[in-house]
Amino acid sequence: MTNAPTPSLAAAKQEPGSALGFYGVWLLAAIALIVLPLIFSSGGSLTSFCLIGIAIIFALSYNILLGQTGLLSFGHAVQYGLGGFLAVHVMNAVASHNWPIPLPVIPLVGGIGGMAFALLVGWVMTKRAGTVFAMISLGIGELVASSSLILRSVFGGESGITTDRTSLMPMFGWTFGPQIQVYYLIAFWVLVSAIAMYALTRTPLGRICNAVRDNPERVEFIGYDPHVVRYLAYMFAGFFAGIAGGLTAINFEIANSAYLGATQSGLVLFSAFIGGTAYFFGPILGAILVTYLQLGLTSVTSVWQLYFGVIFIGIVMFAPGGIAGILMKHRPLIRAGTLGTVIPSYLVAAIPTLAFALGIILTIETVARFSGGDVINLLGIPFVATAPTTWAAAAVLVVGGFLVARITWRRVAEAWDRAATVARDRGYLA
Amino acid sequence: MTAAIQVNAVEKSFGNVQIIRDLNLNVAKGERHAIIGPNGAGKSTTFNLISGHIKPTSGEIRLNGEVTSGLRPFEINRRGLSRSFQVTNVFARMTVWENVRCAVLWATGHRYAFWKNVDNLPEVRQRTAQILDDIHLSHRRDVPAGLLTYAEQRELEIGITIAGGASVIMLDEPTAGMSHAETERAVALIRRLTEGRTLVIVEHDMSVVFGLADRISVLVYGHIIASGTPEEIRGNPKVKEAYLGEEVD
Amino acid sequence: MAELIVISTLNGVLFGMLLFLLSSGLTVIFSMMGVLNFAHASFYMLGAFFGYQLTRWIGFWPALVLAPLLVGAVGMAVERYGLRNTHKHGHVAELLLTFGLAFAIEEIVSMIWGKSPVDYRVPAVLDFPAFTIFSTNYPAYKIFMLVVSVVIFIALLVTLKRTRVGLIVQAALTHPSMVGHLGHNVGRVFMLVFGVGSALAGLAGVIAGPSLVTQSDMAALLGPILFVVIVFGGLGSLPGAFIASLLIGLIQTFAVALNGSLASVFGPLDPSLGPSPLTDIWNVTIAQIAPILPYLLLVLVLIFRPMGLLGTRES
Amino acid sequence: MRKLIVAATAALTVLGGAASAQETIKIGYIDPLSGGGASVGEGGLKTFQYLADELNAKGGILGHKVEIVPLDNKTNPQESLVQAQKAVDAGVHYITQGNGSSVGAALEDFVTKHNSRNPGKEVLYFNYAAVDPSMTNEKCSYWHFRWDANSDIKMEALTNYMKGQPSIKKVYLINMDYSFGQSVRTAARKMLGEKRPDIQVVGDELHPMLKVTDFSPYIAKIKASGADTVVTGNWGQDFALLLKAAADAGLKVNWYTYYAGGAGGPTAIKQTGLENQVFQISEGVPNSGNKAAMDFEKDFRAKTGISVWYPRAVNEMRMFKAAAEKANSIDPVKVAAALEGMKFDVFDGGEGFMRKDDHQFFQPIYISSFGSLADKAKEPFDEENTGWGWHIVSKIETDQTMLPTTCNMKRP
Repeated sequence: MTNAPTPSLAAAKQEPGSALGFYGVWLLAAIALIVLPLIFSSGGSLTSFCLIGIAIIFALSYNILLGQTGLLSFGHAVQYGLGGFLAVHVMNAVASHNWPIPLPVIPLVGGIGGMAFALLVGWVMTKRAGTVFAMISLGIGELVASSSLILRSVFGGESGITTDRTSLMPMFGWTFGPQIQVYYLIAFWVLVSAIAMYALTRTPLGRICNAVRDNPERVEFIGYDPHVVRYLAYMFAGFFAGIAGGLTAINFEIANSAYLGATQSGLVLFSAFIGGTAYFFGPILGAILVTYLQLGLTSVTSVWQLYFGVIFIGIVMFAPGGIAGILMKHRPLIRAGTLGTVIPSYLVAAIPTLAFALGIILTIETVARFSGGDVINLLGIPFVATAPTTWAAAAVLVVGGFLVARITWRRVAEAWDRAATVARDRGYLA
Repeated sequence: MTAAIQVNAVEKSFGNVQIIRDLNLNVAKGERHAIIGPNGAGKSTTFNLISGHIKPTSGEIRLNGEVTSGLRPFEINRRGLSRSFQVTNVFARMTVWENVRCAVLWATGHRYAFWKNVDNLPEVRQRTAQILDDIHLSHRRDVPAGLLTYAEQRELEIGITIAGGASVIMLDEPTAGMSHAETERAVALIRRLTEGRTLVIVEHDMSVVFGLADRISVLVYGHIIASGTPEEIRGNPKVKEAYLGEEVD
Repeated sequence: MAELIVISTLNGVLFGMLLFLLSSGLTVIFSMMGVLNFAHASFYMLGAFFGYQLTRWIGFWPALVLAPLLVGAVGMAVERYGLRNTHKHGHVAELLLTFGLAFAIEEIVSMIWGKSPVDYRVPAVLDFPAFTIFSTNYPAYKIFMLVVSVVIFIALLVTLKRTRVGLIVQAALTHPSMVGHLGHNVGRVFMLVFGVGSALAGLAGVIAGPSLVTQSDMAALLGPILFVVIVFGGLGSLPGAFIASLLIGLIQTFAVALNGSLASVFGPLDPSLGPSPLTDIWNVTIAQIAPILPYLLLVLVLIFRPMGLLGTRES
Repeated sequence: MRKLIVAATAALTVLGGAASAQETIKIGYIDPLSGGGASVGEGGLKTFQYLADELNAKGGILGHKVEIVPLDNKTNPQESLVQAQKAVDAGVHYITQGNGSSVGAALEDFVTKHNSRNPGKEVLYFNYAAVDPSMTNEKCSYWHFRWDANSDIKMEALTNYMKGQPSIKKVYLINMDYSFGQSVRTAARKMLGEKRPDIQVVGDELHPMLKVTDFSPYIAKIKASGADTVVTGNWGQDFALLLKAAADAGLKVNWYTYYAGGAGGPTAIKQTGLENQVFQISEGVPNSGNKAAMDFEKDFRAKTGISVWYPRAVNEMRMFKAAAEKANSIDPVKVAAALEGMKFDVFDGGEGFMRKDDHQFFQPIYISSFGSLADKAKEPFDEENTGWGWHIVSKIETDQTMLPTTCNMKRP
């Protein structure tokens, strides 16, 4: 009993493949970022990629709070916006003094701006977690956003402050006028920030953040002050949010008070949560999806925000782990090789679910366009909002889809249980 | 030699209700000290006072001679005291391995470091692995703590408590709710892991108490009515009258 | 000046009472269920729009009764089919559910009633000046609003003191852990409390709609102020919510009535200094910063007295 | 349906890549189509689509069809830039926008930078309603043309009218606390001081924008000040609620406004019964007496269900056509050159011109008041079914609206 055998020491060693896998993933990401604009070379896709890249950094920075440390913030845009403002001011100063500072350094300035604000207010804000933190973050958010309209000399009122990214000294012959150069600048920072934020989760601080999230009380009894942990996490989140803000400033060459507002704070919460806060890559998926929806949905429907709300509610109620949570649920099944037994039931369930979703869409669009008289074009079929046939179709799809979907999802659950049992037997599930 | 724990004339009230009255307790270094008493006597409150979870209304608490009353729990922990909880209190979403590792980090001097890769700290790794071995949870290292069985969670609780290498260990009913066999295993574990350290334990199971403790203090209505070796306590008429007579046959 | 003070006090108390109609429900819901309901102001908005629609169909007085009931029903449905299912995922998930709901309700309302203010008028019976003070008219409808708020306030007090549910609610306010001991009725009590809280918000909407503006952004405008009120007063404290409501109502109204700025007190800054944050702060009037005062208060209170004015617990 | 197809094709082209040959002239309409400003943005969109149809019915511009591409900016400058970029990526060379000076400033900056970085792919920004004076002064751009009179010009015209009204003795200024409101108050103080030094400014209020739900405290202050006239740039709900509170408190003053005619405004005036006490300054009035304009108004109302709120948009589109024909090209660079200094007969009659120095359009400006319409034959148009309508009180000729500019135009 006294001398335990040593197999656990062997188990404590790093799995040999993991380091390779680790670098491999980032290498692949780097290659993808380089190649992406060569495949989708139109100006439109380039614009989208830039926005998505910034959104990824922003959402990941938010997840340092929500996912890693368990802090629900309703004012994360404050750091993002202040980072953007600082970046713009520094860019203007650099340009007017002809300082030898190239543009790619500027996001770092944004990061410092975001971090500086976090440093200033963070100690008081992070005294408490939970609802109190959420409320303070909301209050600080509103306070800063409103104050920005009063402090015109710094924030430039509603029009904001403009800058010219090409007025800084060129680097390697790049002036950063063309969007493609900005894209590579953003891509570089996305990669660096993502690696840095991932690395942060693998540090002692990162691990203790998780502990604070799970059980702040117990953390106090293993030597840590949860307040300090939250404060540090808040500063790091502020830093990376500031980088995102700085990149936005470079991309749009403007910073205005809308950067700081509740809409931005809400969007980043949506992104992180829809993507899934429990996994590092969750917010990345969320940022891509939300930005894409934001760009795409707005040209298709005027009530795009309602779809956001509905998707968000759906995720909260039925998949609180977000997209990443859904995906990762399947990992043990894949490893155990039992995923195949679930897929047929998925396919069966997909049909009524899709019908249900289409019914919801049709209902929403019918109401939205009832007075306008626009025709709804759903899967190429035109529906007239004022026609009873449309209402009937919507009702049939919603009610029928719901009833059938309920049955089919029960079958999915059964199939899932069988597959999970097998997976458990094979040792892939706890 | 200074005592490991010294509690001098501590009082604690919640509103108008006084829970702890004139509490005096001395635990010598290296001693295994059990606190017993009927339900509601204030045993957990005493633990909470000593570990800094709550602050005394008046009086003074010393750890290894240094005044600790008024300090925050993490400050007391850093001075060498670690405690467990009666209700399992682990990091539910983190794996067993991570639970123990988190408890090792401060003591190994890594603190709030954000420039070190936690997987590349050999000392932390070895110590964590050693503790997992000690608490027989090596085979469960990658399981989230929330999914462990009850007995396993109790063992993990002890593992987290001792992981930091504190010189004073306080265990709050470590065997509560365990089967007989599990209890035996846990007692052996505690005995081995607290070798050379000071142990303060609250326990209801008298066989555990009398088998493990060097000294015993009896707490009744927030006041220690007797303190001594197991034999002394057995023979103490006050204890018999107040408590033992009903509880231990 | 005297006229300004009287009018502002009346307006401030009125706004404060409206805030209390909303914050009382929010406080009770939070105390019992641990959920900070982000959609509470949305129920207020629903009340205003239901009131508007029903007034057009069946007249103001039936709408005054019916619309809050409808809103209460919506609230109960939200509790039964939404929150109850989300409970197992924790309070953050519940909070986020109401957050998403607030978002969706705003969109649905603007989809149905449009984004411009709707023409929700004061009923003709009450459309006259109640009294004239120093040649300024005070509308009768505002007096009516004040009366309704006070009546509801008293009814609420009586309900809390005299009825069984009231006693349960009171117990829950002081000892949140007690709620767990309600037994098998807990679900029904929650649903009821949520329904009543929503209905109160709805009632506030019905009576405030004609006087203030009935528009799809009214929830978003009021929502954050509500949180300020209940956090400021102390989470879980009804008297605290009452005092905070009145205080914030009065502060908001009086800040508008005051003209002071640092420049008016200490004289203008030397113009040679040029624009800087200092000149911005120097020249801003109290009226201009009126809308941010509540948030300033919130932040200060949370720093110096995290439990709020009369609160007993921190979160 | 049209809108949907247009939107869908816009979305497709954004994803699909460069636009095809310039068969149609696409005009990117960047204004709020969702969120708080949507009702205003939808009105503008209807106007431009109507005008595009009108042009297309007459053979388009130099044979090219005109197409309006609606782009939703949610009144957010940053989102506007995304949409502008999207439009440019889809091959749009003309963008038009009006709501929000902050958006306008951002777009002006955007076109300037874009055009200097992408020679040969120039984009012109036609501004139909953003009235911040700085856009044609210190921030002016060669690629920006403004058809609306900026707020200083309007104030110049308004004070030129007010100086002839001896009954005005005490003026109260109340404005929304943002750049437009601030330029209104600054200009009002300055110009009133110069033209009528005897007028006392008894109050100068800035209130939070679109956040006040009850204006009665402000009304109490106005009342206490003893003002006989209120000058306000308020619009939307901030105007309607202001009037509502004034009527509740029994405040009897004259109102000089910029945007009383905006959505909800006429209803509010009618409700409060302030007949002929609310004045508006604008570059056009439905009951202008100009036959062509009134025929247009009639047809426009029949087809869109709204009144012509943007005569300047009519000027913009028609002048665009004239400039393209003058240049005999739809190349933005050539159109811009043709527009500079161009004279044009405006919608309600009279001559206006696009000043070369700052690309600000100057035109006759009208002061009108809102009240019941005595002669339905001469003044057939009411507003928002109130039975009341605007009638002209005074016409300020183009030369009475001229203000110097500080613009230092950088020409390519």
